[in-house]
Amino acid sequence: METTAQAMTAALLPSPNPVQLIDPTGAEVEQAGTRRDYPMPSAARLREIWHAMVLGRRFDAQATALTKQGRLAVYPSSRGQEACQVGAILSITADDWFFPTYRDSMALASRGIDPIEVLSLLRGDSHCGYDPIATHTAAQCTPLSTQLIHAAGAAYGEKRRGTDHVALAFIGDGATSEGDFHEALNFAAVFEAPVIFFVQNNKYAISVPLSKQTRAPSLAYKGIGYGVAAEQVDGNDPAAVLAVMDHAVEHCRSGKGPFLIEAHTYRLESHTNADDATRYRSSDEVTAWLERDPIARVEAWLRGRGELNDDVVAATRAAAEALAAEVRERMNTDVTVDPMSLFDNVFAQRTPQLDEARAMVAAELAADSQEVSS
Amino acid sequence: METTAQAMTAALLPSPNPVQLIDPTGAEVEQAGTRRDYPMPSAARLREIWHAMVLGRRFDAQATALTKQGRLAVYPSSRGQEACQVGAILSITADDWFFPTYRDSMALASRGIDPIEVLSLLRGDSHCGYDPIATHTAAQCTPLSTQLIHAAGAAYGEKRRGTDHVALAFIGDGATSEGDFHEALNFAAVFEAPVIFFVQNNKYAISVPLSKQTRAPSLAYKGIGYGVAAEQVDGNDPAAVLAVMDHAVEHCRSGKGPFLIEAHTYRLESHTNADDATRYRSSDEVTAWLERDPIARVEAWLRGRGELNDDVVAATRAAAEALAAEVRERMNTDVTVDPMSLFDNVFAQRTPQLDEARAMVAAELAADSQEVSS
Amino acid sequence: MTVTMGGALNAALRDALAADDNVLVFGEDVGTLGGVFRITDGLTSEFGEQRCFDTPLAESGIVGFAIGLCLTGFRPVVEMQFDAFAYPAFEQITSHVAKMRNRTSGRVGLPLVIRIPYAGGIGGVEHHCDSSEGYYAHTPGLKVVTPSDAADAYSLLREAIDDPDPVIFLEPKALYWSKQEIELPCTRAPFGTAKVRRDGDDVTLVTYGASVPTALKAAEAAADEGWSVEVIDLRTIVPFDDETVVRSVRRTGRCVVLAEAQGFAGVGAEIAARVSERCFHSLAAPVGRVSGLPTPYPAPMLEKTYLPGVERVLDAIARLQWDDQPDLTYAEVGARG
Amino acid sequence: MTVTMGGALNAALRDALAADDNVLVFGEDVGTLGGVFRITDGLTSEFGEQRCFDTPLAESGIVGFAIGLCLTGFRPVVEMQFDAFAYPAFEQITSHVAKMRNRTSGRVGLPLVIRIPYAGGIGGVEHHCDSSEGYYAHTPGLKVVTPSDAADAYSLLREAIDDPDPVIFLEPKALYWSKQEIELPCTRAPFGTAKVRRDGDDVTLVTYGASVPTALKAAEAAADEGWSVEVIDLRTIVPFDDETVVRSVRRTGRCVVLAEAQGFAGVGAEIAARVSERCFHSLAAPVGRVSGLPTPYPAPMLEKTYLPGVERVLDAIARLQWDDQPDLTYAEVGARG
Ligand SMILES: Cc1ncc(C[n+]2csc(CCOP(=O)(O)OP(=O)(O)O)c2C)c(N)n1
Ligand SMILES: Cc1ncc(C[n+]2csc(CCOP(=O)(O)OP(=O)(O)O)c2C)c(N)n1
Ligand SMILES: [Mg+2]
Ligand SMILES: [Mg+2]
Repeated sequence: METTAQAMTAALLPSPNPVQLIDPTGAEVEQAGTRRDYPMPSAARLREIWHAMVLGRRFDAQATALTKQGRLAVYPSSRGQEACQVGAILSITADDWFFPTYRDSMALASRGIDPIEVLSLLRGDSHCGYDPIATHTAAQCTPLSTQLIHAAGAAYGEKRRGTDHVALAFIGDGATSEGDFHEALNFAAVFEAPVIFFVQNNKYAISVPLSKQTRAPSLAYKGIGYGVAAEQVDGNDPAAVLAVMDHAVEHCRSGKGPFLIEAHTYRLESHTNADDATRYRSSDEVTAWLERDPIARVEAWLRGRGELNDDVVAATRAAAEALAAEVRERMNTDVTVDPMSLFDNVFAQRTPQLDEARAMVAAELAADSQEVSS
Repeated sequence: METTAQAMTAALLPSPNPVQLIDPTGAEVEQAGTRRDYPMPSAARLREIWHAMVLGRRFDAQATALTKQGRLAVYPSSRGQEACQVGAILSITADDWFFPTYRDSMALASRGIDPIEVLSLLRGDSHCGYDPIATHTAAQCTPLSTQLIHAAGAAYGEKRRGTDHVALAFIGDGATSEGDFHEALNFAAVFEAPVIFFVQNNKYAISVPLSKQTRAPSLAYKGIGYGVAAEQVDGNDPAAVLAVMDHAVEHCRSGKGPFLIEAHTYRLESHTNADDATRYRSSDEVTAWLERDPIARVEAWLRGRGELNDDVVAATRAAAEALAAEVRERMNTDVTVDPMSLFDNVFAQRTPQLDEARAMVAAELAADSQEVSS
Repeated sequence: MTVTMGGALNAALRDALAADDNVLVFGEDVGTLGGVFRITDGLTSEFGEQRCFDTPLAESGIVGFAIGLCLTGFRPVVEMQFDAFAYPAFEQITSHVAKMRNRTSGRVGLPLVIRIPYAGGIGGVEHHCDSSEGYYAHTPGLKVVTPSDAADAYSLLREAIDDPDPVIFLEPKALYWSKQEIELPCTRAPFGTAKVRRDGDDVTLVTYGASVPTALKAAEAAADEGWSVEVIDLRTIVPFDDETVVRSVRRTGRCVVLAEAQGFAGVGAEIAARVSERCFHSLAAPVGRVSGLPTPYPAPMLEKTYLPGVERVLDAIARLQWDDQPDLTYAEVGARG
Repeated sequence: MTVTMGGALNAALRDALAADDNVLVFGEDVGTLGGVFRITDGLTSEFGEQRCFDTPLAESGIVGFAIGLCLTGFRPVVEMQFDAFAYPAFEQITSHVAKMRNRTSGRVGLPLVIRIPYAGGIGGVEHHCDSSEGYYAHTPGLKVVTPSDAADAYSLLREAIDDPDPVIFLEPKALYWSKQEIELPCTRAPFGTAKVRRDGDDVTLVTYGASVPTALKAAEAAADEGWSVEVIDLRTIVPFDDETVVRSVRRTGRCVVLAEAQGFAGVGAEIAARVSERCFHSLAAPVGRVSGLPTPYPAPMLEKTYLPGVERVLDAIARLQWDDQPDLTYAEVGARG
């Protein structure tokens, strides 16, 4: 029993330091003290993630701009978290499930979902613009950490269907304090559901810093309490995110149950445009994190190895601008929503009570338009 | 950072095996591999716990008998869990807080609360028969694991008041799966509240065995995820329970924050009298646990050292019988509850709506008594 | 044959499991034990651990897990062990179960059933006797159903499992052992059809679930006093069968609403408000409401006083201005008593 | 001076913290940030981290922690960040907060306040706009309060903090920025006293919280059409001021209830049922109900259609049979439309 517990401890605990493969200067890091073997992703893959991060960041900046112009009701930016937003997504397939939060618009765009459909929630024309079943992507979730249990259920469902599809669920550092985090990890473990819980520890829950959220050595230490293997990773190192995600995906696909990843990163913007981060943190802190930029470091690594040249960089920048222009243009057309659609999707079929309410609204609208026309 | 995480890991993880000081035969156990130093309690203390366990078990048996006679609506027995029920209580003072569950009637009686007041909930005359404020003992809690958060709050309250009182909260193995367990441990850790979370892992949640509840190496491994020091203990070894509790109490009193204890024990009876444990477990399993009896082993240890003789044993048996007789007698008088008390304690003062309902019931009762008298 | 409500529910689950491989039954103690009320008795041995299984002890987890399973085409039927123990799942139920179809513009439906033993009358300790239908009925996007006999228990549960939308299925625990002579499977009635349990001409007594037997007893007793009482059992609270209720009250001209839950802002209030609204010109007297008291559910020894019983219903009927004299209960503008 | 509702709430917290060392304010982001609506702005810097502090992000934890603190004599005032984010605390609220005094036979009172920004009208994304008062009002043991202007916000919050029992304090978020000329501290009104916000003779419009400004606008517009509308603002839903409401309706003979929450089995239903019950013989027409639609709260672009606005209130007033002709809205026994 002693050996069992000790073997389990060794297998489940995260590395004492976040896994890092490329440091902020672009230099390769000597692996030491990590609990598992994390090979450096191929140069092709790093080019791919670099490209996607450049586009992702541009998309995010465009969304922020649209918010300032009043085109979006609200926007929670993930600037600075590109390695997580993009890296985690590039590590799964279209058949796998993704369970995003409100913060993860960049991840959704990276997953190939139409950016306008992604922004529907934040523009305010619908609660979710894309088709969750067709895209294997749940609606962005606001009630914190509730989506983790859905992910456990969907992952278990895939297992029951005999597929090797996994589920990837994003969650913030603050949301790990919710009871649903606990229940999700436990259900996933007990049912050996192939789900990866990916914590974007961006150090703040709105204004509340991590130090007020937990006293754990790190959030990844929560895994062992469920018998769930866990790892912590430098969430601003795209190579490390890919490597740890690859390991987690393989772990899940091969039937070893769920995996918990804590990615250390930083939210460079305010919580949303409605927030004012200067009320609770210093600009020095932000500046320090700017120096740990995920795009710059992988760019440096690629350039250092001759894997990236100015032409490619220029082409990617152009692609990013084209994407931004497309988003801008398509978001600049006014959208109208049929008020009668209010009654369509409460149930598969309207109840008499819905019919009644619908008739009332229809009559109001008819009266309004009569007034206008008369 | 590496050393910090490793030092924390060492400080927080439980021993790989449950701490045991006296084995089922009554022999002293060589300490090896425990994470902390747990000295053997004094013979006087072991005599005290032995005495209290004999009384506790008799009380429990009497309550079970009263249930069969229809005097109690329901009774969840803790037979077999005496070392936990009694040992944990003997390790705290009357000034400390205790947060029991429905299973912990024996612990309440051991705490010195009038046994009739303890049984009020299960007899059905009130939701709680004793005064929680006067006794520093919360009402027995049924919504699983909700009481842990109250314990964290009360412990933090004591800390804010500048006392060194701690809170002891009991919980079952099954209830550790609830989200409130998670939130309670986290709040306690973040606010460094002096609270001991004491899990009586009696291997079943009604019919559900521990293996369907968790995949953790042991429940005590949940502590590290909150930065909470944890230990696992042989919950049928009264000496070990006292020793680990002493450590935990000292930890809390000295301002080191909360402590988590998992006590491995076994529920010998069905979940309650309404349950039928033969539906989900074998009698062999039960028999094996009968051999790990907490009373017998400490009795053997004491006798082996000449710390207990037949006279003391006889006197204790007599005291236990006297207690049982008293409980029997006092529970055998019919109790009446004033129906008008229904309206007294909804709020400190009745609202007009309560007055209205009260008037209705008063009128009904008046009409009834008129009918009877006429 | 003689069937208890519990037996009928068990049969409904069995037939649903047999009819569709996508149906899964899970929750606390529903596997080997067959549930604390034995409603899932024998299902694990008949269909295997894959189809009917125990979960960890966490209600939010159970409901959330069911949501996830729906995404992969399953039709989960989950059990909450008692009314008050569904509250930990309240966020999952209100913010996800009720809203999923709506928030995904109709793309994700949740064909799941949440079974909840509810209401009192069995001498249970605190937290085991709540009437929680009001919380769910007030939440748009949930269907809320409660049977009052074995036949309806079978019929409504099968309907619930086949429904494309989430159903809160409330089982009156005091009626689990009530018996009925029926053949199973019995004919099914669609959601939204109330049932006239007893015909009457003088007053309509609208009720549901746990309170139906009390209503029938009260109607019987009222007959002795010369009042012919029509008893309507809603069966589904959402959707609501306005037609049956309104037709009856317009004919009888008097109405009493009976529900065990505390009255304030509950389903009883809704029924009273609806009837008052829709039958105003037919009403000879205000709609009477008979409800649980505005207090937490009491300890077992006070249960009898707490529960709205036959006497309280008869009192309410008696106050319906049969002599054309206004009832003076609320004559004062403020509270009486 | 000009005071916003948010400012008045902030002042009430400040004055309560100054008045009693046992008062503690905590929740998510209430410390350094001063809350996402800035209601706790400046409290931490004025009273220190010990008196106003951030907690981990867990609502059940926040409420449960407050319960524990009550046991040691504190008077916690906790903030839930938005209506739907109080649902994780539902079990703590219903099974403990509401029941603690009762289940301890009066020995443990919980003088705690749960502040919840509620209702819509601010273009919020889903889960930020729920009207959740019905859940709490239906739960015996909770007082449920909602202000509609700055003066009441101050008064009611001070009352709530001083109350020996738990209070669900619902803050209409659309009114946080509404302004009023008042001097603080203002005179306090005890719980259970509704306020007549506008006198009128023809019809009584009963409302509360978020809907009060709509009611007043509708009354103004109705005056143009020749209807004199009395507007009653309940202020406290529990306890309920029957006296003020009943007195008014008995005089006007007509009544409309306005509440933003979906209507079914909500507080609006309760008011309609109570008024129908207590004013039956004074009513010239059925009590009209104007509520949110029976759908989940919609995306911002549909908010305007969803919310009961002035037009919908005027329509309800217009249907009150002024010409002695019965309203035909519900003439069919079944659903219209
Ligand atoms: C259950 C619940 N409680 C509160 C909120 C309000 N809220 C929205 S985001 C947020 C902070 C979340 O922080 P974190 O989990 O770290 O994610 P991040 O925003 O940093 O990505 C809060 C408190 C919510 N959405 N859901
Ligand atoms: C929130 C909640 N869910 C379900 C229940 C029903 N229930 C009562 S006891 C119990 C099993 C508890 O098992 P465990 O925590 O191991 O404690 P034990 O009874 O073994 O002492 C269950 C499921 C409850 N009381 N509360
Ligand atoms: Mg964060
Ligand atoms: Mg147990």
